[in-house]
Amino acid sequence: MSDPILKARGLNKRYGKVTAIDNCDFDLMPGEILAVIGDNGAGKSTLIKALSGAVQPDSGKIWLDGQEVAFASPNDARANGIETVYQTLAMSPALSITDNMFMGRELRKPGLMGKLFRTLDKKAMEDFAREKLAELGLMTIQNINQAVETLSGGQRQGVAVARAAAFGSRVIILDEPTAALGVKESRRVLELILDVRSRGIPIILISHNMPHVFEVADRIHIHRLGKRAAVIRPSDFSMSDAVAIMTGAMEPPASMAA
Amino acid sequence: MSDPILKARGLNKRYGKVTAIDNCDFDLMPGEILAVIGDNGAGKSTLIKALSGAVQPDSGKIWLDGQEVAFASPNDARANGIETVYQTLAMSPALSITDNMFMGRELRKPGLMGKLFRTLDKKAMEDFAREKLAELGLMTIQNINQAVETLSGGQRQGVAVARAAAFGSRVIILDEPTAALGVKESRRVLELILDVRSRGIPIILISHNMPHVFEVADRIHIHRLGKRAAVIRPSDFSMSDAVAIMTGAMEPPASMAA
Amino acid sequence: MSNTDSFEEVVKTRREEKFAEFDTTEKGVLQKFHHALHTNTALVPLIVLLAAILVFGLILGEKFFSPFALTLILQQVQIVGVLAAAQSLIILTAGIDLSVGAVAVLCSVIMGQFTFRYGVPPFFAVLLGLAFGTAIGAVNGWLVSKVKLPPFIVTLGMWQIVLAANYLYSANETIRSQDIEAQAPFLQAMGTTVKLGGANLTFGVILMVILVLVLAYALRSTAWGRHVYAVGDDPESAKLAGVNVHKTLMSVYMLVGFICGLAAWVMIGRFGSVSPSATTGVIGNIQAITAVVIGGISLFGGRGSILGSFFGALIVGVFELGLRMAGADPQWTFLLIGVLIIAAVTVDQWIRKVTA
Amino acid sequence: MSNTDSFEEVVKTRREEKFAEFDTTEKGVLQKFHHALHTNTALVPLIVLLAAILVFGLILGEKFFSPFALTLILQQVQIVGVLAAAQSLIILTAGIDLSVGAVAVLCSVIMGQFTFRYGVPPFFAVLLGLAFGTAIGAVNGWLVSKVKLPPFIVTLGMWQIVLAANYLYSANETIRSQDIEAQAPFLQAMGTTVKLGGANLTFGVILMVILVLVLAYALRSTAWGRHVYAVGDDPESAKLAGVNVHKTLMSVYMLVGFICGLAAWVMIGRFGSVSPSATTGVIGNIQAITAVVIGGISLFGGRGSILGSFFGALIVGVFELGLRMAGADPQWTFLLIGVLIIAAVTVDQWIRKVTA
Amino acid sequence: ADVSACLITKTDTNPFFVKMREGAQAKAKELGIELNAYAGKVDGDNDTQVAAIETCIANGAKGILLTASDTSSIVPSVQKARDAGLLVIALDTPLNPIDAADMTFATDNFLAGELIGQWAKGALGDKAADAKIAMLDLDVSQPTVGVLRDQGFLKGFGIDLGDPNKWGDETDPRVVGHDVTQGNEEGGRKAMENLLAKDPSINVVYTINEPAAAGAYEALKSIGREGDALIVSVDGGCPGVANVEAGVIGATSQQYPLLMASKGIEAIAAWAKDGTKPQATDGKSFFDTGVALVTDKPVDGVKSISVADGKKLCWG
Ligand SMILES: Nc1ncnc2c1ncn2[C@@H]1O[C@H](COP(=O)(O)OP(=O)(O)OP(=O)(O)O)[C@@H](O)[C@H]1O
Ligand SMILES: Nc1ncnc2c1ncn2[C@@H]1O[C@H](COP(=O)(O)OP(=O)(O)OP(=O)(O)O)[C@@H](O)[C@H]1O
Ligand SMILES: O[C@@H]1[C@H](O)[C@H](O)CO[C@H]1O
Ligand SMILES: [Mg+2]
Ligand SMILES: [Mg+2]
Repeated sequence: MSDPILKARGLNKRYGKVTAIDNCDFDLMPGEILAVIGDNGAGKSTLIKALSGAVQPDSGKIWLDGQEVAFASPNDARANGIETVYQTLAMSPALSITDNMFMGRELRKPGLMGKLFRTLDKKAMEDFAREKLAELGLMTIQNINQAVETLSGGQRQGVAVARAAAFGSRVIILDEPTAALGVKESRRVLELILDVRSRGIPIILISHNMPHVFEVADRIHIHRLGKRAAVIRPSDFSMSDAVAIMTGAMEPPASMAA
Repeated sequence: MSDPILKARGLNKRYGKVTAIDNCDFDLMPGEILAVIGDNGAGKSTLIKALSGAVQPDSGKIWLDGQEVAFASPNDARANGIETVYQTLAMSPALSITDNMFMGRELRKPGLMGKLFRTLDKKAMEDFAREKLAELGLMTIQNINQAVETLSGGQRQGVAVARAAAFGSRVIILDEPTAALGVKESRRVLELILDVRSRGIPIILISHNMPHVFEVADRIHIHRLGKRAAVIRPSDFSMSDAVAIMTGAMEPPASMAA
Repeated sequence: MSNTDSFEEVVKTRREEKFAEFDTTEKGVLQKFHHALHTNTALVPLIVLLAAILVFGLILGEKFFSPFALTLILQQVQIVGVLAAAQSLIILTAGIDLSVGAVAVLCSVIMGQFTFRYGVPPFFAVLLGLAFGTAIGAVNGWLVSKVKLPPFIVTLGMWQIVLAANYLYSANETIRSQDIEAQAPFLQAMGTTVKLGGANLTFGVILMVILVLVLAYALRSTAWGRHVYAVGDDPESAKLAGVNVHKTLMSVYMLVGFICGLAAWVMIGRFGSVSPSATTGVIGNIQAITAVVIGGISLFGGRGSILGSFFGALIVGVFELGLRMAGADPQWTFLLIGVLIIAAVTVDQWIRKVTA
Repeated sequence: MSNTDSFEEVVKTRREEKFAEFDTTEKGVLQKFHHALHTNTALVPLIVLLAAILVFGLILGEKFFSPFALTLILQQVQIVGVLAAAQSLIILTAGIDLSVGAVAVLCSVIMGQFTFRYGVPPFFAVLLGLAFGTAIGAVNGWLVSKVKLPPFIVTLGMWQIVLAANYLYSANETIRSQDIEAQAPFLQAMGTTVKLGGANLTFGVILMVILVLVLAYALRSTAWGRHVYAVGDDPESAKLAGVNVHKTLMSVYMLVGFICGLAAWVMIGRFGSVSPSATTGVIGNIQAITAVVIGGISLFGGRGSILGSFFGALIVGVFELGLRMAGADPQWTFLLIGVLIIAAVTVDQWIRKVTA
Repeated sequence: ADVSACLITKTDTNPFFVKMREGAQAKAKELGIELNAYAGKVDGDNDTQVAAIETCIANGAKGILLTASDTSSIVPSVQKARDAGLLVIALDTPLNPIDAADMTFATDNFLAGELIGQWAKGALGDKAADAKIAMLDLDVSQPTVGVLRDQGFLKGFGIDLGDPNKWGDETDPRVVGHDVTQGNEEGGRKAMENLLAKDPSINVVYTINEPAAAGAYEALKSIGREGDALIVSVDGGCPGVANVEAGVIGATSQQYPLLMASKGIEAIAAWAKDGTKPQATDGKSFFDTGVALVTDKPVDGVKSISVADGKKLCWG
């Protein structure tokens, strides 16, 4: 077994009286799809925020490809090839779909205009955005220049997922990417995830949808009360077992306890 | 068959270039659970916003219990017993869970303090909130006075659902109430929905989760491209058929076309 | 196994569950202090205030650390303190009121002119002044809530209108303190001094303190208060959640107008005279906003406590008197107050950070 | 049938799909107009501006409707126009800058005093003034972005500091126009008049127009501009989405300081002299904010267009000149401007509503 | 009326300027001249005064009466007006240089200060040597009128001025301190309190104008010291003179804004009629409309008029 591409040990994060992650460990292997499941409020989002630089843990260590890292901001993590879809989506509500998709990596016009006047290539960005949305089956978007705040819940989520998939290079983290999506759009996202893995990029997928998790995941990290309760392979356990461990109805199997 | 408790004919809503609902009809029968399904951006949320006074349709008519109504605000609808969980949840981020649950119908202390000084009964409200959250299985909430903005995505949604269920009297509208919820918490919401129906209160349930929809709905309103494409009974059709109609892969059966 | 088993069965039976709890490692005084800072946003400006008093006390000795000087600060901030209380309410709704100072001055002119020009008994003249303030507040509130104009614009316009009306109506004439004392002492009631040892308290100061306490109570412990916060936090959500946003905004703006009327009465008490050219008309708004922001209320609405504004007003008052007593000349005082405003909020920010 | 069938199979095969389209019933000019109003937020203040010019033109006749009077308006708003351009940038980031006017005045004093007190060649004195403005902007930006202080407080403090420093440094001395003309005419360069028929344009006016156009371009068509909007819209999201919020804020505040330096140069051109007591130091901030808000930029950041601010400044300029020419007395002018500010934004709101 | 004129004052919140405008309007009506009045937004507002001059030129006025906020910065605009054929008369405040205007009808503000300084010194007698003086000025921006009166007072009291173009650089220990009042009661009270907190033994109070004096008096009264301190002021408005009578103010230097205004209007009428320009007072570079010290406690060697006379001449 190779070394984890992303690894964490003993992460803690407390907010005043509230403990969000409690001495938590984490491992993501190269090229795998790792699902993270757990009750609401178990600390999944906080965990991946700590991994992607959006939150600074109170204590604990993180390694990327064997190198210890401490991301001060999501930009730091992104510079290291980690792309994240946050549960809150991180969109600028008043800006357009295209603006949001290219935020921080806008395309400039070729030639003088782009070099000298730094003019944006709106056309190229719009075409690209359209194409990515079509890939996800978001065919109800009538106006690509619509402000994101006017999109439906699912459309908005689709835009965020399209952004991460288009730009991630080393690790892609998806926090409940299909929560607001319809049947067809969810399916497209699953296909996208498999496609990304086939390009060799590992993925962290947080989801409450057990059938989806068991369909695509290579391994499942079960989170409970702020820490990793177990890591299982979907081939070894049933969904019922996973849910039982996650909700505390069943003790994690000794060998699998993290 | 009795008359619809909530009925709409020819609703339209356009935002600039974008058509959100397109000459849409709607019927909710007394005491039923009506599921509304449709692609992302099909116009489901806009439809229920029009029904609950949050959006004023450009044209079309709405009847509540046979009486034509035109709600100018959600407060109007609420005064008529229509309680809604919006997809955006409608919470005040900086306020506490309790504050949010009782927003607009706060409890006052008994006796002089309450009457004369209008003092809030914080204790009573907190206890009530705790109880409702426990009913939904949201046991990860450590601090009932936490600001809603610090809750996890699922915790937040749980609070919104608890609020509607606790206060709805005539019609309860739930826009994707389980989207962010975990397996256990979703199950509790479904139980809650069945419980509400058993109290004789009809429910509109928007959801992308087909198994859930087919489990609890009496009838299913299939929404497509801004209008009602068909209304089916889950006993007459398979999930595959419903999804096919919803995505346009299958023409709605002539008799069922709305 | 990518097929669905009946995993939902697992959660169909309810298990006995407790709400989650964790061991926390650090405990005791420090943690309690942290927690207090978090739940009570006014505590930080209070600490800054006490620190400022201490520092000036150390530098200036008992000249500053005397009941006389300390109550003098209360007297000097009483007008700004009352206006800051009003301003806090508006800012909590994510608004801003540039007209507070001008409305206060015009109300004081109305109280004075109604007594002296039209012979209205002073008691009723004061009531009329309060009513007038409330009416202006209602106009502001209506334009903000119904016509949906930005509060900044509404109150900027109103500021100019009220200030100009004030000069036009009064013909820029001052009513002399001596005349008021002789003919309508009730107008000066708020200036009545209560001596307690070396301390000088005026009715105006007492009114300010009571007003702040009452508003703090109303904001914290009544439904109205919760609605004010909700409207400022996210008006769209508040509306969807069933708050009558219009009613809440109207009540706030009208109450603010009324409080401006109170400020007018306090002003007459403090100056003795009724003067249309009082500086409050021109800079009272900025002074009040400054106090509010130093006190930790967010200009984006929905966050902060009115007690904080009160401490904010006092912080500025302490700096001003302290610097003057230390002998800084007016231009240097002006400059140093600028520095200290920034410093006070930096300290505030720093305390919040280390205790986060 | 409450069991799961393999419903997901239905969507596993991709069908040919088009993006949704609907027939729209109303079409043609009106609809295009509506659409233009929605996509171009500066259009509404432009309409208000044209309407205002028309109304005053009808009342005052060709006295007002002349190239001379209309270009006079441009000259009278040039300082506020430049400051409003700066202010727009800050407000787009959800900030506010109370120091713009004071910084401009101090920069003009620096340009003047460096030339006359230290004998620096005028060209370099202007450069030093611009650099100084940029430096003050950097301090503001750093306090806002790194120390995370509210922009209102930072720039309120800076306003007082800069204004006091300005009086102290200049010893309240004006450098007379005659002396500048004789010894350092370059300082007055922005006052150079270009006559075109009856129209009088100054370099300062031309600078203002170019500045606005360049900024409008940068905000709309460069990545930097998109980042400015994103930071103002929701800084947390912008950060998560990968915008370097600190860099963006620093660039905005420094650019604003630089533009204040330009305003300083324009001021010397307009008044001829260098005067530390120029009113711009005291009310330039409110004037600029007024223009911005009338122009439709949201004080909550992220929404609006800088062209709107320019039209906002012109709207106030038209009202002021128009009312003055019509002979309204000062307090009435002041009052009417208050009314008209509210009215202008009401019309704006109304146009948006009927075309929503 | 085919002749129109402009009156541009520093502000119109100060009763002094309101009365000046009323005087000018009355005279203009009498002579059949149309008068437009303009004013700065705050004391020191040059910007608005420049815009006002531009408006007068655009409107084709025959002449301008101007109380300049910024005596040198306004000069290029005045020159533009004169080039366009308008008669420009400085009222109340001379321009810098004084001949930038066609004529000046003014009080000598330095003299006004000097008179109350001399009076205060005389009234204190021997005690003047260890007086404790509070200086209540106008604004931190030090507008010229404030500096002139302040420095005039100090000179009259016999204190070394340092740079006469600014206040605050004096080293004489008798000066307890300066503070600013914005020229109203509110500022007067606070400034007085501040200086009293610094040194409670203050016994001479210079004030920029009578409203500031009234505010200072309230501060003294609140600690029971109103009887021990001498307050002097400038303006001679009717409320101010009444305060001299009531003992609130010891003495005040009276100015005559109505006279300035009516003289100014007459000059513009003459200019419009046949192009004659007004003449300066003999031996001065301006037309002195005079200043008189009003007090009922005259002091040897300082010329003064009684309160009764002051009341007859007062404005507002
Ligand atoms: N900023 C914050 N302040 C206080 N508490 C917080 C904050 N952020 C998260 N929490 C708390 O930390 C815990 C973990 O939250 P987190 O968002 O990580 O849960 P989650 O597992 O992602 O849940 P979900 O499935 O509902 O998204 C919750 O109890 C939450 O209330
Ligand atoms: N305020 C608005 N301005 C412009 N377009 C809007 C606005 N609100 C909704 N829309 C558009 O109307 C359409 C319907 O949106 P709606 O939110 O009703 O969809 P939905 O069926 O609820 O989708 P989802 O399942 O994703 O929640 C979408 O194309 C959306 O972009
Ligand atoms: O110059 C004027 C007058 O002399 C008057 O005293 C009012 O205040 C000053 O600004
Ligand atoms: Mg989460
Ligand atoms: Mg929806």
